[in-house]
Amino acid sequence: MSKNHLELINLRKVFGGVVAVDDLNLSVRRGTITSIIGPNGAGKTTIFNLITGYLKPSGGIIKYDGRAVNGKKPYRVAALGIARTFQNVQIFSDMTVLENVMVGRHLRSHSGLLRSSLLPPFFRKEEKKISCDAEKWLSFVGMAEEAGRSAGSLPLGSQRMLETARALAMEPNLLLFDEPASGLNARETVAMGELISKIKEMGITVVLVEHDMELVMDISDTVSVINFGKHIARGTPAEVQVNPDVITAYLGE
Amino acid sequence: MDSGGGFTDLLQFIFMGLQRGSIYALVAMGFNIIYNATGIINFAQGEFVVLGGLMMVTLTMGFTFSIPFAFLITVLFVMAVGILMERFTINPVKNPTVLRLIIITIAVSIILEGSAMILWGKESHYMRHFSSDETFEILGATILPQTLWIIGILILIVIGFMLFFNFTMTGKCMRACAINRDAARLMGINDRKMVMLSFALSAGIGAVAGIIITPIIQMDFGRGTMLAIKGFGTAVVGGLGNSLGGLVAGILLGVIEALGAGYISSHYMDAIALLILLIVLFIRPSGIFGSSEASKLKEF
Amino acid sequence: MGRQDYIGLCVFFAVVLTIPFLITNDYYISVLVFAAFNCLACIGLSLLLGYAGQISIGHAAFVGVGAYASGYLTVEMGWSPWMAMGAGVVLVVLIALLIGVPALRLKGHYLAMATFGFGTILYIVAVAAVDFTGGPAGLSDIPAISLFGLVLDTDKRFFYFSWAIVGIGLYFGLNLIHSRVGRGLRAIHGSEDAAESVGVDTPFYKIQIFVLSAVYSSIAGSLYAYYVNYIDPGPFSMMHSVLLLTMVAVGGMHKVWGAVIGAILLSLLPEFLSFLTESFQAVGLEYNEDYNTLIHGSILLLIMLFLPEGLIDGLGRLAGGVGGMINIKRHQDSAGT
Amino acid sequence: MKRRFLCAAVSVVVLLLASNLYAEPKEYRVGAFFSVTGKFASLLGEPERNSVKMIEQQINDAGGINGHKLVLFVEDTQGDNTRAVNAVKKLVKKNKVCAIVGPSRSGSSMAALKEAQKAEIPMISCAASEKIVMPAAERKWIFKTPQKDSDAVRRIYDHMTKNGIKDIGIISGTTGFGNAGRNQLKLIAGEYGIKIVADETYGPSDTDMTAQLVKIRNAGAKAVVNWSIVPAQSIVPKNMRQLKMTIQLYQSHGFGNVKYAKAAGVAAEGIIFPAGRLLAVNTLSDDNPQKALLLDYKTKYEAKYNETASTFGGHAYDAIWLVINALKEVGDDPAKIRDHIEKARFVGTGGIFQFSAEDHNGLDKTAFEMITVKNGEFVVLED
Repeated sequence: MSKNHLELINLRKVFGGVVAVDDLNLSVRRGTITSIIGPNGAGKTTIFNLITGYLKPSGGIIKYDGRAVNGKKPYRVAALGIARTFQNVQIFSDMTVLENVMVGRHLRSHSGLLRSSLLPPFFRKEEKKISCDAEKWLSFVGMAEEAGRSAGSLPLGSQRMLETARALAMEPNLLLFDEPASGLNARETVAMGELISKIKEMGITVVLVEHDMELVMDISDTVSVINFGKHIARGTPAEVQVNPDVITAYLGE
Repeated sequence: MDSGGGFTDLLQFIFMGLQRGSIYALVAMGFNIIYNATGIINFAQGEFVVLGGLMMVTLTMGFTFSIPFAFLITVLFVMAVGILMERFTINPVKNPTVLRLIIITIAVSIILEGSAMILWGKESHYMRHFSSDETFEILGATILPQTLWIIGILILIVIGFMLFFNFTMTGKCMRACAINRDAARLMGINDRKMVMLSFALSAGIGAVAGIIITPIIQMDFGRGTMLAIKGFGTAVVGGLGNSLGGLVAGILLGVIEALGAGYISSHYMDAIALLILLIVLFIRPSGIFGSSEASKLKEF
Repeated sequence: MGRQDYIGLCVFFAVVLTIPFLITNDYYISVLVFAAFNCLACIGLSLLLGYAGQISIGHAAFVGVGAYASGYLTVEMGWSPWMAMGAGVVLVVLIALLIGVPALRLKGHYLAMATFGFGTILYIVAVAAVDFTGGPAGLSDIPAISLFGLVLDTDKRFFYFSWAIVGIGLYFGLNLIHSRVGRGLRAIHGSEDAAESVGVDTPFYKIQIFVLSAVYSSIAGSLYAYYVNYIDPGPFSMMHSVLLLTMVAVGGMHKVWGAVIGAILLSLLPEFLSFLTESFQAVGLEYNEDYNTLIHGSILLLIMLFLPEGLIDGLGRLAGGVGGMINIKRHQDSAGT
Repeated sequence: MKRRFLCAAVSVVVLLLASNLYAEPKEYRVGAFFSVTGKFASLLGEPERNSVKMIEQQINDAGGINGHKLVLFVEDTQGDNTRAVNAVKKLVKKNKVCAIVGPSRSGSSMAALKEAQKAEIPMISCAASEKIVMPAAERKWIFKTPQKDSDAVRRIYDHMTKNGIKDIGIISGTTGFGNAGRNQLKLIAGEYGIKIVADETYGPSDTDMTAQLVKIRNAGAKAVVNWSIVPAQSIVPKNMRQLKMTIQLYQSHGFGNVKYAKAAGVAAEGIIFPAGRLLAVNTLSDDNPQKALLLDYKTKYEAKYNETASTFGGHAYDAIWLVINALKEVGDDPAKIRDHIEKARFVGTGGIFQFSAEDHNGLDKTAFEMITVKNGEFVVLED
């Protein structure tokens, strides 16, 4: 097992004539929290979309556990143990909170079309197990009471928590958070930070894209700074904060 | 009287295709105007054509109005129908979903069709040609003067709309709404008014299509559905929302149908055009001229 | 959760069992038999449309394939009705795969157009391929189907048979939506990106449900052929596809029950209209059948304008009273943001 | 709001009661079903409905049939097969009719006839296709009044043979009617030594047949036969004129309304088609056995409905009279009515019917007159 859980080698993405990710090299150590920061439009979300297969790289290699995973469809990437959340929260608003998390158990269960349609859910062992597991993850993020509610009716903060619970229900090895604190108030942000730290303690590698610097500096082991699709700095939070390139990038010349 | 050989036939089929295609193009244009303003596919579009044709028949054959005067009245009448439709069935909808709006337009088309049946009866109505109905020959192929009227009016309308959308304030506002409704609203454009205008315009275009085609094909209450289907297909092939694309696709489909009927098999004529449509969709989901992002926008 | 669906299913079977005792006139029984065909096709369509969020304006073509496979194989090849129905299902699966794989990559209006175009092509083939389909003259003398030696050639027998199949279809459908696969489908409808992020193989799921809903339609078509004993292209035209779609939307497309309600109500609507005609005429009022088209359109329009979630939710809301209304309103408001 | 709803509910109940109270024991109940509002067939259904309604009133004004009131139940099939099947069931099981007239279309007739057979109620179709009553032994309860397609074809081929036409092109609509005609044209051509050099079709809502006609022209046809219902019947002659085709155009007996000829204008001049004598009643000689009846129907219909009488209305007229005549003789027992019709000899608008156990149509090719269009009017073609 290589030390780096995730490795981006000369990763490149061009939209039309615009270079969004420019020969980026980045590595994420197993079991750590790595934050990717940078000004708006630096290409952070694009990197997530490349890793998780929503976009096809124009060049370069994405290595996960030492294996190239370029160009796989998102659901194949998920099957490798990579989970993610979305910048604009993406929950299934017509389903209940519990059902949302149950969808997260998709890869950990196996019934197909035929088996599913033959017996009602209350006669099926697997269905009970899925619902049990989902409840467990819902309690983990502290939302056990909301299980029966319609997901669409939740406030944004709870929706982000729910999205996290759904990702955790996959029991992933790597979890990518895309701006988990955006739109949250101070109290909710702190709770989110605690949750992310707890996830790391479970042994899950976390990559974080975030604008809330306090949160980033609080919980990250490593911070990578990106600007114009290029890697400009990397280090511990303390190192990055004093890096002159970073300051220029954020404040301008 | 013997056939003038392969070229003459080809020319004959092309003339036939141009005449069909012009009508498809006009119907597609009506679809596109409303689609751009609202994201709705208005399946009542075909009924505008029918109403236009039938009204024109009544005015010219019943009241013996002169053609230009009747033309004007008819277009205004159908535009009024379009405005009423928008006011009473589209405007009040608070939480629109695409499917709901589609079914509303289908319901309106049933109502319009039923009204036409009651008002004009079930038989098919005929109308005299704008000018002579004597054909003349071009390189051995025959063509009706009315076909030239159709093509001429189509060109005028296209030019008219290009000028309208590019050089008038209202036209520019409509384009802005089509590109980004929220942004347009923030800029102070009255988007509700633009939606109403789009229904008026596309009803007007439908009326024109009905007026110019009726002398050739006659008109009855039941023709709307087929026209809507063909027009929608045309709009999709041309790229939904792309007026120029709709124009080219309309002519193309018309000519392909005519050639298909002429050279392959009249039994499968409609299937040939649809097959091409499917192939276009599968290879280029956004239509020949559409942008690929547009096809991802709307969901049910 | 979901348990009320199964209670509903029991009520459904109880109602089906008692109806022939309440309605003694075979004519109404036969109206309900036709409603059953629509019901079956609509359940399939609602799985596709309401749960997986994929539109199809070509489902009447699948009904047609089932009907024609049954008609051709029994009349021309002498197959038994059951085998012909099975062959129809196999054929529909193949056709659905052929059209579904490329079409389901499309979305929204483009998917609508693709299914529509495909449906129309099949209709044109049914009209033009005279050697197989009999063309516009159709196929006659299709035999009746029999079950355990009992020939289903009376209205009552066919009523039980067809509604039992609807019940089975309903049972499968309800199980499906409360399962892993069903959640996957609803997830696709909710957010395709999010569904893929948790590992739902969206193309595979879409094609599966497309095929399944086509199979529902195919069986409905076969039943039609065995009941009427005659088929021609008319009932499988695009107008019928649109009608099926309308039934699902009117009933409420986010619930399988909505499809059932919508299919029954719209199947009964012509009866209601003709009842209206008769009643007006009976009291000496001048009333023309021509107005029925207008009334049909108006009813559709009013439902879509005032009960947008469909009858099943709409009526539930009315029944639930003001309190329920506020609840749903709040729900909608927050969902809209 | 609530009160209005209540009013509506009450009036619906009253209506319901009223419609049921209508049932008197001594009336004769007859059913009819036509495509009154269908898209492509309402042109058939409307005159059919009007005709039977007219007769109902006429009979009842004259005191009914042997003192029994005639009660007619009319259903609208909208041209839809499912509705047609339901209509027969409704007429039989709800309205308890003793005989049924209709439907308008061949497809609907094929779909519905099983129900009539099963219920053992005579059904007299107003649709063209011969398959409806063939073989008569199996279609025990089914009759039809329109003339046979094959006879129409024979009359056309007779005329062609007389004029030395051998190579023809045929063009037909993809409707039940067009398709049945197309089959007969192909089937019988051999008997007359006629060669079909081109066989084209078009959809019922198609509006331009130029391409098909060009193909027929190029195939070297010496005449064209068009087999369809409206509006194609006016478009084909127009298209031919547009293409400057001068070969003879024959149409089917579906060209049964002078309106269609008017719609085609000058292009319709000289079209030849077989038809019942109703269309050219004014040019018939006075000793024609049908003339008095045709004139009577035509004047009454046109006075009542203010539109030209068509052959379609005539088919329903013949059908309802067949039933009424039977009712007069044998009462309202369906089996007796059937037996009576099967032996009936009857002068109708469609011709002089002679039914038999082998022939449930009762007409031969003498039912047709070859008719042509002259100065926008139908006239009998002089040989």
